[in-house]
Amino acid sequence: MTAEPLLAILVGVLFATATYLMLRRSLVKLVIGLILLSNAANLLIFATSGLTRGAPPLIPEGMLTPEGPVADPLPQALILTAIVISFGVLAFAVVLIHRAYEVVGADDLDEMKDTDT
Amino acid sequence: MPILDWAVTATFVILSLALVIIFIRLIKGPSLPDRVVALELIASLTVGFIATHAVATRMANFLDVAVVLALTAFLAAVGFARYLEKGGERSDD
Amino acid sequence: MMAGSLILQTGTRLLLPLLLLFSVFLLLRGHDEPGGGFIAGLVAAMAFALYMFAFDVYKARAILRIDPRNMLGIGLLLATVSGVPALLQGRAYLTSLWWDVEVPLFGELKLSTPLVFDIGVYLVVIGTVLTIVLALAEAEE
Amino acid sequence: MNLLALNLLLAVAWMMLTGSFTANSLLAGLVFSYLALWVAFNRKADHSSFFWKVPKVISFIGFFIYDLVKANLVVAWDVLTPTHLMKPGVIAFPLRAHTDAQITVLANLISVTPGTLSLDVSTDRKVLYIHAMYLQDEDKLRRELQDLESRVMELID
Amino acid sequence: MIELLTAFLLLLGSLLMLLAALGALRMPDLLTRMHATTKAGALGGGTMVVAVAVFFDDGAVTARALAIVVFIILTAPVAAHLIGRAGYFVGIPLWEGTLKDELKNRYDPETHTLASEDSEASSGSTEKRDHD
Amino acid sequence: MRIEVALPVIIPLFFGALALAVWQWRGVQRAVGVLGSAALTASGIWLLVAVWNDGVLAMHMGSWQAPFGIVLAADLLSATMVLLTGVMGLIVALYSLVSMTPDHERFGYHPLLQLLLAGVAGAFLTGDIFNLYVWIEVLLVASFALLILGGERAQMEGAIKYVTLNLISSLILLAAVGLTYGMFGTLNMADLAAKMGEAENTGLVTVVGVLFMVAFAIKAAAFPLFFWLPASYHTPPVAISAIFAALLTKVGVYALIRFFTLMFTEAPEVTQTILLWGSGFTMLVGVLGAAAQFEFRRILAFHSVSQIGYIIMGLALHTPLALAGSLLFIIHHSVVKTNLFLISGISYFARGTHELKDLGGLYRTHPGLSVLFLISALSLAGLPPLSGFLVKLMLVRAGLEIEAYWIVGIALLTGLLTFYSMVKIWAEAFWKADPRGEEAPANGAAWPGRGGLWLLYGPVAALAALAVLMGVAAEPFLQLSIAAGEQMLDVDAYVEAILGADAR
Amino acid sequence: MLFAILSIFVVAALAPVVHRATGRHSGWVLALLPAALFVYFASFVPTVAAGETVRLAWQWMPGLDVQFSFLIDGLSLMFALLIAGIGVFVVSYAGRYLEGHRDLGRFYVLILSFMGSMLGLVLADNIILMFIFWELTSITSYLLIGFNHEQLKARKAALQGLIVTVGGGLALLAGLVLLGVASGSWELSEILAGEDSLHEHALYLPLVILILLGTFTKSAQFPFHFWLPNAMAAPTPVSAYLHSATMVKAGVYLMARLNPELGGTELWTWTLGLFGAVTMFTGAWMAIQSTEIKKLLAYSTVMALGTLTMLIGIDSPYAAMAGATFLLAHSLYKGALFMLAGSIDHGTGEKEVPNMGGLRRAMPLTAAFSVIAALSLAGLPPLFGFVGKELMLEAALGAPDALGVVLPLLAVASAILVVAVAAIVGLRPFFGARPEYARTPHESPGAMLAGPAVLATLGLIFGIFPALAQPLVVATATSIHGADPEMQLKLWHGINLPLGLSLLSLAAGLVIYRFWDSVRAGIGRVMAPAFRVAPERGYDRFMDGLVWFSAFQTRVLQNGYLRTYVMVTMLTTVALVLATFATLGGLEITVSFADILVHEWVIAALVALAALFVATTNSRLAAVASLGIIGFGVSLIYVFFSAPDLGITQVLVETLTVILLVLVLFRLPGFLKFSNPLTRVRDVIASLVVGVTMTAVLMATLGVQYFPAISEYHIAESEPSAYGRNIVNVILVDFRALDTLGELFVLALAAVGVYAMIKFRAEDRKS
Ligand code: NA
Ligand code: NA
Repeated sequence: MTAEPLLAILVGVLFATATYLMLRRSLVKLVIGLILLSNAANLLIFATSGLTRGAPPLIPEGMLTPEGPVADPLPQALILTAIVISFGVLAFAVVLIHRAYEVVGADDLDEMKDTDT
Repeated sequence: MPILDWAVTATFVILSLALVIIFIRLIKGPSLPDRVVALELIASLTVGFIATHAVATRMANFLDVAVVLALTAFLAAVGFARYLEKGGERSDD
Repeated sequence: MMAGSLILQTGTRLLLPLLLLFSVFLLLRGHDEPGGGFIAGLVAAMAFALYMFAFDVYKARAILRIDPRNMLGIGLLLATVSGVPALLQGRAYLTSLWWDVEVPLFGELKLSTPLVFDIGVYLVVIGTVLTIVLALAEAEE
Repeated sequence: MNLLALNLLLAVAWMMLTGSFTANSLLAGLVFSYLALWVAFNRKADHSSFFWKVPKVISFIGFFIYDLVKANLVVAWDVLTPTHLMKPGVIAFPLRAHTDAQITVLANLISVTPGTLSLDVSTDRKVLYIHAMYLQDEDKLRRELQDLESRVMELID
Repeated sequence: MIELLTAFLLLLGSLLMLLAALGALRMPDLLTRMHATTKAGALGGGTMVVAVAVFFDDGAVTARALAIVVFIILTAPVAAHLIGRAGYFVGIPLWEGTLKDELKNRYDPETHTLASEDSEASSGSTEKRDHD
Repeated sequence: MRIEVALPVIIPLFFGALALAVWQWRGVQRAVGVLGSAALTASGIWLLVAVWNDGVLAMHMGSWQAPFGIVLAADLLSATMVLLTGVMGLIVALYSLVSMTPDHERFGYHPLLQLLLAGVAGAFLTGDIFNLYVWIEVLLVASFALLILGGERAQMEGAIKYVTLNLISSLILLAAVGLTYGMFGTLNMADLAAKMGEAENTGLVTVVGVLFMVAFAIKAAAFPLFFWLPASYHTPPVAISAIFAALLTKVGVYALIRFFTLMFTEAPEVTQTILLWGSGFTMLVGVLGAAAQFEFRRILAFHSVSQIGYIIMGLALHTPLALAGSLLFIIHHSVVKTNLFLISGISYFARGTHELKDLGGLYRTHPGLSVLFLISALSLAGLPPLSGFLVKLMLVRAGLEIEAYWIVGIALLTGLLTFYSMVKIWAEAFWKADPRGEEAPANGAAWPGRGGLWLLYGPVAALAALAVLMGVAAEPFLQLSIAAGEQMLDVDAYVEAILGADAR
Repeated sequence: MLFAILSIFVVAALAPVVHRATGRHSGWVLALLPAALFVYFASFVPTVAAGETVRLAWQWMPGLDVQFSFLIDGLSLMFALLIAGIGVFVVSYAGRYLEGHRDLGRFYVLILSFMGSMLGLVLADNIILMFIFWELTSITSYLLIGFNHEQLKARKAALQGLIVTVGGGLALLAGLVLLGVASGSWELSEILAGEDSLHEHALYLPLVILILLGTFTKSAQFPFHFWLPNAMAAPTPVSAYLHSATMVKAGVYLMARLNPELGGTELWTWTLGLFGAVTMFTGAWMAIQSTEIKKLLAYSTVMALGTLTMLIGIDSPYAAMAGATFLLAHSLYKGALFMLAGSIDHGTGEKEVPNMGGLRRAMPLTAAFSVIAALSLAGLPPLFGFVGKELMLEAALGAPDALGVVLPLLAVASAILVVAVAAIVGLRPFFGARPEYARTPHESPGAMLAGPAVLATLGLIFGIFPALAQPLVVATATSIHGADPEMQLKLWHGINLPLGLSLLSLAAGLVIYRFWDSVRAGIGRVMAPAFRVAPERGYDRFMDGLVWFSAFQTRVLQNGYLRTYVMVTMLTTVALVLATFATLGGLEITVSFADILVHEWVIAALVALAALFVATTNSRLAAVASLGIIGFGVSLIYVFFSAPDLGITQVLVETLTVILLVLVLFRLPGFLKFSNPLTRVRDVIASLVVGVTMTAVLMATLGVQYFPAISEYHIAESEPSAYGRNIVNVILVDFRALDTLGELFVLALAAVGVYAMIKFRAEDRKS
């Protein structure tokens, strides 16, 4: 075990701050909360599958396998995919709050409850 | 190599210290451009961290991250500058 | 229309080809070293975004020549279709096929469906980022 | 110098990036940088071509690094000492340089020379506005800047 | 020997960074802070990357290190110019010790054109404007 | 290698990509919309037949042996869901030809629909938990884009809630995937199913299962995580609401079924208890929510929540009959709820409103529509011999067979309240005299011409016929669903089919 | 048989066409169908009378044990004949009564569908099949009651009927499924023939209660009786049909049908006996208070339904005979009376009995048939109603235990009231002074009189010659009782207690009739709260409460505040996680902070601080800039732990996100302080709980790895099989290319969505 417990705490902090931000009334805070949340999820995956220092999953030129043990490449691939997906979704969300602000005229989620009830 | 390892550790500490200091500037602001300046320096510090880490681990591959960082951190500054020019909220506090 | 920055514009004229080149570099070596279609695509897209910041949306569109939305679709088609040759050979979708091709300029090249796939990724990423950024910038003006 | 030279330059950059200094790598670099230039230079996008001299660029990089070191020592002193020695101010520096490239390179160089920072170029390109940290002797500063400008104009025509 | 040089360059670079950070914290206004970060930051980063190049002593690594240096040199002044211009444009106050400001009132608030001399058209750029 | 397993994913992806590549050509887009879904339907039929004949089928993507690559796998559950996806897509694509404005089409309606279908089909077919996340994101972002298409204020407001809550769900899902990989070192569902029993810390494993449950329950709009649905479903153009109602929550439910029949089965006393309580509250809260509404589509939206409760109930009861009931309920609900949304669209064309108080007289002016509505509405309410009765009977019987009395009671009470809501729409929109007066024109300005009417009524009639067919000619559906239910509980066979088959 | 029932639905579907083709004769033409069916069913009489039953079955849904199986015995045949027979007259009557009505075609569809459903119900052997038809009668009757749907009253009455009967129906479904589960068979014939009694079965109590809920609601037993009189909003032929002969008797039918299996227990006897008797008395009591002729008849129907229920509950040979007889008699006279009431309405435009009088000259035939039918209702000899009443009183007297006292008392009381009712509907309109009517009174056409004529006359014929009805009645009673009651139908039973009670009721009834107006105004209202107001108010309260509660709960849950939704979502997640740990254990955390380097601490701390700053700053742009720091910090973490690709990607994406935010934000205003300190404290606590939980879960999984990771394969095969040295990239474009493919589409979709969001409305504004 290297720094996984540290990351575990960091993940908790990110989850907490993200939650707090999403409980605000501001659209901007909402979207920032979502961004933090996605970072938290990625770090969680990173931490849970184990951390390795200084051994990226790369194979030196001319070799068939890495020289020694390397960091688990699979979570990295998953996180990469997740980062990209989150980017797409968050880009959408960012523009959405922009447009919502335009049509509603306020950066206030409490002005946006007409579609319920 | 003890000297190098010592230097690497010291470098990490110095960089960390620098990071903490510039973070204070980022929080204090007071204006957005001040924060952008801080962010720029943090990008540079990140390059420094990566370089140090590459030496510490003897893995040169990490330098690639620094290449990208050097190029793109600039973009954020351009974005902020444009934001300010277009008349966004500026005093911000 | 606001006056742009001469310094930025001139800098951008140099940075744009540099960044594009860098992005191709990242794309092609991504299979062996850090990089790949996504990273490369982001760098390329940022290059054009920088151009847009330095000049304006219309010049950025002009220099792109192809509408980023089309680029999106083409990239998607490329990535989707890259898995089809294997199907035609009776193998599973997205099974990679490799050809060693001797090209006069480049020497021995490893051509493969994963490369085609990664080029698809590259185009999609450029298309996505630019579609969003250009549209946002246009809405601003 | 023309685009072909730029093409060559970029091909070298490619080789540096790939870390492979072979003929094949050079050819590949040429092809890709050609494509990159094709994308970057487009009549519709209203470009003027610009010229560049490779050796001078290289010597300039050395000059730049030298200035950078010098600049840092001065600033370091001011940062580390409790009181500020500086007498900052913004001055308008009339330009003799007239091409985009000249002005830009000059502005950037000014930004890395000690105590000065380019803020902006007037829209008519006649004046460069500079923030200077030490305006104790403004005339000396202006002379140094003019000297720098001459070197840039000599380098880039 | 190489290790020693590497260690020296790393420490130097990081100290420059620290200097830049201190400068950014201690300097009194935006522009003076930028003097610190632009120069010390860029030089520090460059130095540390050079340290890496020295340490690995490998063509590919050196090429990459040089690429980083080149990118820093290309982008740092441009970024500084943009931030300075923007900060100036939106009226960030200068330090009270500032001697003169020849840029004042030269920006046109609507078109963002910058005049080369004082004119009647350009005024009030440093005042806050309401954009909504 | 069975190509039919992958085709339902490849086809809509290809058509969607194609349509995006030539987005300027509206004609191509329209053709893609119909041809793509028709091809998907055809491939769905092919797949279902193949699975019926040959059992669980798999395609190892990239020819990488499971569990190292991604497997697309089809059992009867998956195959049925895929076919449902195709049929619903086709129906809505046809309906859209008339109901969508050229502007919607220019801004990507057809490729968005295709890619929504692709995401849904992918989610149904994948045998890999991370890949499931990816497909869910595909369908989700497609639904985001569809939801805001048109840019009305209500759409934006609804979309913010929809996007936020679904994003939270996705991130919880992602976290759960990561934790699962951390513990088991694998992402393959069959592999997980085989390994799950060997974990010593059942509590920890179940906690991860519960995270999955929450993530999927949000997607499924189960209590108390359904908020996004009533906030948004009624805001976009009706064809979009219709396809949402048909497919979106189904993916969440499908995933719940998949995960809690195949993988997280070690602590049923926890998972099934949560599901059972959740299903009861979901049924009641949803149906009561509907009772409070006086807008055509909002009633339908709330009912979607309630109906999800029934489906989860089947999962919680966990017998072959109950699972079969869940599966048929999914089909039934897709058919009927989609149809009700489509009908609300026609009534909107006729009257220009969705508010019950402003509607009226449709029985007089649109008797055909009225009959189609009655069939769908009463089927939703569970009136025999329509599809809704069949599935209700299955669940009630399954519940009573294992003495789960109170949940059956809630299910029946919910049925009554569903009757109430459906009859409310009927009485207000159809029976009541037109509040605009006798002389008011029967149809609004947007009413399409004769040719267009076929495209509006054809799909609606087809779905109504399906609702009747499912009830009247129920035996094939029953056999299919019961076989699927038994297959779901036969974990070993599934594992064998996926891990046993060899690839590269 | 299947064909017979299906044919009705087919004809029903074609009815509008037939109606258009045959014009004003459509009633007669369509009545041919029930007539043919009547003949068809009549052909079974000899077989059934001989004590045999007929069972026919076709496969339907073997998977759920549902099949098209039909059982013809005395009970089902009796009902089938009544349904088809009365159906003939109802259809033909309707053809004239609704002549020229624009919805007559639709009416035929509904009434014929209803007829088919009702026939299916009584003939079905499979209990699920029976339930299917049961529900169909509910919905068709809903549509019939609401036939005049543009009137609010009709819609309300229809809804009331539907809610009550469907609600009961759902209970019935549960009861029937329990019956199937308990008995192991889904065929009535098998359940009835089964050796084992269900009395001792654990499910006996719930299934009886559930089934009775279904039958009581359907058959308008107290306290569910209120819907039936309201259902008189339907056109008269419907009332005549649904509420005399058929639908309301479905519940009675089912109780009768299941009596041999479920009856004979105290539960059964007491429940049916008491509820039946109370309903009987309630119906009669309410009838006497009504003034609208259809209401009077409707309440008297309630009374009859109560009577039948009571008789089934008593479960003696007498009771079975009484039930069968009363069933037949009631159908005949009540069908006739409803149609005659319709005639009066048709001929005069008057519905209120107090406003009627002296019609015997203007409407002689109507008057004649009314009197005959009313005499049967009153239970006077020599009408068939008398036969039924005698048996009924006899059976009540024979009830076991205390019921033997209570039931006769209520029966006599009801009989008294019914005599009055009979006089009110049969005499009052035709005799005495003739007031002014809305229309000039005129006799009804033949089609409207044929039905009453036949039905009333049959009541007379069966009364004089009970032997004619004997075979069918006995067969029916056999089915009800489960054994042959071995009894003869007789008009004259000799002088006995029932006769005495009959005479008493006649006399007392006539007295009440004489003082009807004051009775109505006076003591009539005394018990109204209990009988009419309370149950109906209960229904209203229930419906109002439903609407109120649903609105309330929806306001609370779906309140429109996204932050509530987020809070509920997050806390639900946490609660379920913690509950799972609490139930199963497994929260074992063993972590060590020893092997963490200084700069790792610093970076992590800075990211955390930046996050906290983001959460608390009032400057949006400062928040965005801090996001940049978080991005760089996270990227460094990836780099520190051997993920260069992630580092690069994170940097790029973070930069791009910042750029997007900056592009988008400048139009938005700065943060406002919305929430009060208390809210913030609450939110901080909630957020902490979420964060701590996630940390705990993550820490618990650290170091837990049950199996080697599959990525060992990827590491080993990346270069040899996939020809790539960057394993992460090889995973992305080869091992797991499908993920990446999906990811690409996510990106593209986001772009399309953003493009549409920005441009779509923009274009709108242009045009
Ligand atoms: Na300088
Ligand atoms: Na682990």
